[in-house]
Amino acid sequence: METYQIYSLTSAILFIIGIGGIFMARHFIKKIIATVIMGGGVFLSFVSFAQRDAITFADPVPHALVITGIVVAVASAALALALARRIYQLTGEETFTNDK
Amino acid sequence: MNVFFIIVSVFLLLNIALGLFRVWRGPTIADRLLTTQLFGTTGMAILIVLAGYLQELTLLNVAITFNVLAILLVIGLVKVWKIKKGDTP
Amino acid sequence: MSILIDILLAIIMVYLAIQCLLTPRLIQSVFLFFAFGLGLALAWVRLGAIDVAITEAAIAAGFLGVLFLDALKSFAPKVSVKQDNLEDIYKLPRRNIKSLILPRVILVLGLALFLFIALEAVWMIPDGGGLTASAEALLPQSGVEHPVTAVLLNFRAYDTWLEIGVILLGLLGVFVAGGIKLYKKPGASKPDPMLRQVILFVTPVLFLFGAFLLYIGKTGPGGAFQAAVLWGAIGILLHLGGKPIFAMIPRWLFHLILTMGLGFFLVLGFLLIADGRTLFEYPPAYAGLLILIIETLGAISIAAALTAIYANLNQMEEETNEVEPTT
Amino acid sequence: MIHLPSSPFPALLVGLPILMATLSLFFRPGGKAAVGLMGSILTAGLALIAFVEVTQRGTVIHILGGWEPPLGILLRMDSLAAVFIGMTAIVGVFISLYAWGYFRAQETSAEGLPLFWPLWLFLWAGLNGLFLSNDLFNLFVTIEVIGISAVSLAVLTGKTPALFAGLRYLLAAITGSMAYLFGVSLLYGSTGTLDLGLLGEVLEPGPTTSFSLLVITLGLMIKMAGFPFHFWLPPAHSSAPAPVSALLSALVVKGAFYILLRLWMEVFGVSLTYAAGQLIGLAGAIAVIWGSWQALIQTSFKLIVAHSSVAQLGYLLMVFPLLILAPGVSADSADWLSPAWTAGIYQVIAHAFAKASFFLSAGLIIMALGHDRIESLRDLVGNMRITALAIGIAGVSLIGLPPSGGFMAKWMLLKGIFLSGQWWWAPVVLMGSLLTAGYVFMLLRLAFAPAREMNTFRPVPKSLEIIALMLALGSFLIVFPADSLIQFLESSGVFGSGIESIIEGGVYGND
Amino acid sequence: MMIKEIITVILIVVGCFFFLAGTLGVLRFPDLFSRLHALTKADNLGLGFIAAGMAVYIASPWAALKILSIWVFTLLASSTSCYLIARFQKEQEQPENRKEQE
Repeated sequence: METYQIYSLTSAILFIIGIGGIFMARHFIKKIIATVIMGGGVFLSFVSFAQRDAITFADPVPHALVITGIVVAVASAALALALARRIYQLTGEETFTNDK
Repeated sequence: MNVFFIIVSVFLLLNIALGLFRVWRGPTIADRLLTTQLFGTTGMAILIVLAGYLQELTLLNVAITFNVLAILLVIGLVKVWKIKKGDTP
Repeated sequence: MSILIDILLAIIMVYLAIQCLLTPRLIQSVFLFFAFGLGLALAWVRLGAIDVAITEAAIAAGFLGVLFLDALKSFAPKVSVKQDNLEDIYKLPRRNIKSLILPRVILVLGLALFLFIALEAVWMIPDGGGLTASAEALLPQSGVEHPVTAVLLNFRAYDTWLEIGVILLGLLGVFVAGGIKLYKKPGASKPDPMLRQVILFVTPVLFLFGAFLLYIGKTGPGGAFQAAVLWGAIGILLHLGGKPIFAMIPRWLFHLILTMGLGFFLVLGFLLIADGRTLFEYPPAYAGLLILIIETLGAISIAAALTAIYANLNQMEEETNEVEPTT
Repeated sequence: MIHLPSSPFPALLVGLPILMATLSLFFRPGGKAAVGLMGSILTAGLALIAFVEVTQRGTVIHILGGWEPPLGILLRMDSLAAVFIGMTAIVGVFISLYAWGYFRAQETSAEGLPLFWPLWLFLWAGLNGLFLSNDLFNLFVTIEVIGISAVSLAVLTGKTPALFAGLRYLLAAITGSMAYLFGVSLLYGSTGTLDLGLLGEVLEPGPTTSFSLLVITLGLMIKMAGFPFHFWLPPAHSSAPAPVSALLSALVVKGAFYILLRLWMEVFGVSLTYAAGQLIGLAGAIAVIWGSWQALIQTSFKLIVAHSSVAQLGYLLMVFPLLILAPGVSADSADWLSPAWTAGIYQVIAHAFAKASFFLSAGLIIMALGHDRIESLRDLVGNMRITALAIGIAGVSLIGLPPSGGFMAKWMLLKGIFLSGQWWWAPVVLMGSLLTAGYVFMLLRLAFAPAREMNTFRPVPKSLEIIALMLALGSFLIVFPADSLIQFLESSGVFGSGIESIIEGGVYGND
Repeated sequence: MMIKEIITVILIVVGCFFFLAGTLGVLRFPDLFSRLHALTKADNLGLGFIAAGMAVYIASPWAALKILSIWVFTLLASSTSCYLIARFQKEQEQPENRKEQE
């Protein structure tokens, strides 16, 4: 087993944990954390394949993609946080159970 | 020498794994937060060791980035608890 | 032998991720999230992605961590704190658990199946070879020596440009969601003397280290985004220390700083098109210089946007102004 | 090497709206609207010029930074992209004009409201970027641009239901795009390229390809509110301000469909299975029936329209099974493929016009009545004649009665269904039309019914009513150039000739 | 083996010992404050030794400076946060908050 394989398998596990978290966690913040974990899994898979394809240096394209992706994911998470906090501020709700 | 560095890294990681037991056990929130801190310090140590092992000095930049932002986190933490203290009479 | 490190790290990461989502207390989730970020950064290091590790440390664990911490302040209950033990503050309301069991069992089984397929897919992946060779071949023409910077700011500059736009867009979204609180001076909070000392000490370090990361981006791991977060941290610190910089400068200047990176990138692209080239096709002789200018302006803009996102979120609860109904 | 003419238009189509959005940030609310409207008109004009350019020169490309794929990114404007960009331009400029009047007529102090203009221009840039993109990762970035701006627009009023709906929408959107990105990662890992054209040539079937097909399809289905993942759409679309609902329903969800269609036709050709097609078709069929039924039992106008969107998007999903023949079955006619996917495009356009008109009318009704409960629609004809007419015309197109654009779409869909020998989808199409007729006629009956009590209709600007009517008429007018439009679509040489030949011939016409 | 490497090994082994002590302290000590004490002292010392060891091994003044700054910053962050955690716990032990303890 090679290094990259360990991480690519981990990436699949983290991806699934993230999906599970998004569906099963109730608190907004936890749902948002779950999306970030899911993203972490996705980025891990990119980078693990980059390490496999290394020649003199690791494949730079996935690295660049992941940097872009992390920043994009953080921007969405920040927006989600703003929405969640505003909802809590206006209604005191911190889960979706009572919305309508 | 490389073998030595690997052993040290593995040892430090095991250290973290042991510390995670406290996260699981608790009993107080403070205990659980403590372990995150242990993770932080040990992580820095691992980064430094890996920098030597991989002969990649740029790893030190990763550690510095983490560190300066950790200070920001700590200050944020002060703020959070200050607000909460304001709520408790 | 060194694979032991990876296996242990993988186990720790998976444990942290699960624990982070399962733990009943929010504050602990957030702390475990930092730890997860650190684990992920170690994984990037093990995979030789130093740039990604710095980005992860800076923005995913650092900046997002600060945002989450700040959110904890907001989610602390505003009433009946004194009766309860503080431990219970972040405990979630308990609801009827029984009704949730069946759907959850189905979901978990489905996810397990999905995991199985995913693992198979990842395990059986053919070797595509990647783009290392072509990146290496074209690197000398890109104007920089570090391959990741070359991809980010030259080969795939379009993505990076859109990404700077996404951060600006995120800020606009935060404005829409939380109201524009940025320009208001925060309530009279007496500045903490110790905090002021820390800020005095840390700010120059942040600035210098950010500039250093920006500068070495040309030749090694580092670059605009990482620098931007460190510079953004300065703004956040100043905000925390009672000096909200964006409330103190004129609005047009703030907007100029905010849009400078995106705007310069775009106007440059249009000029290149007018010159008969394509968007972001730098003249080879000036590529290095242009990339440096773009990175610097971009870093300042992103830093401003990150600071503004934090400041706006931080002041969100300052006063509750009810929004009048519209539709 | 790539032998296609180069043109600056693709880059300008993305750059111009962002430039105007950035500029508009510098102005106060009134100025924001003026710059925003100017930006919309300029972008629409540019889009139409680019459209004409494509009709004359054929597919044009723009190699960003001068770096050819696989390392660089290429913008490609073929006839399919041109049609989508043209549709966005026409619908977009009408909605912009409407929004200009609509937000001026509102007396409101919601702070975020002036940010409509920069957000909408960003959204437009994202849509153009998506239609032009030829790179898997760049598609991810554009769908994130679209997603973030769409959510921000949806919560523009800052009211609680909108916030809940917006957060739900955002979480669904993030999940969808991350799932998509996981598929992209696996595709890149197994082929070493992100360019759609090159990917289609080198992709080989296998467990990895199948899994990436699965996650990409699921991710995009979440984004386009395909059946089991439609939960976020009705609340998000119904709680947004009227022009935003129109944008979200008419344009935003179509972006995900566009990617899905391109990927299925151009990239995954070899690894598609009959079962996969049938499954996605089944999801579409359930969406058609379920969405229409839900629309029938709603009591507020905007919720009816929003649920109707779920149903109409279901028709789009039903295109996918028609692209793949059952093993062993040969089609009756050689060109079974073309009616199927052009039906999808026609459905997209017809639905964009009709649904935009519907939501704009809903905005007017809310402006006049203060709410949108349907029992108050009585005597709409007497008070708001033009709006009632717009609802009627758009409704007819939604049902699919001749000679509307909706009819063209459904007729071609049926043609594709019978040519591909998958007759079992036909009853669903008819059933969907019947249910659609149910709620459209329910609305019209109320509109014509005499007023029971004194309904107080406040006057609304006539110009806004005319905009809604023109969009409704648009859903009819698109029938007339149907033949040339279909010919134009097929001329791109991408889809027209069937999946196999794409794989053999390559996409860039290279040799 | 060079003398440099021997020094490195010794320093790092000592550092690891402190880390182990810290972790064991966290695991075994009965109450939070002694755990806190163990962790802060031991880990900061441990990190210091490991940092010193690696600085000797890498033997470049620039890297040594960076390693030193890493150590200083970690000290700063961890001591502040330890102080915070202790204060947090103190607040919890105020009479009106005493309910759940161990």
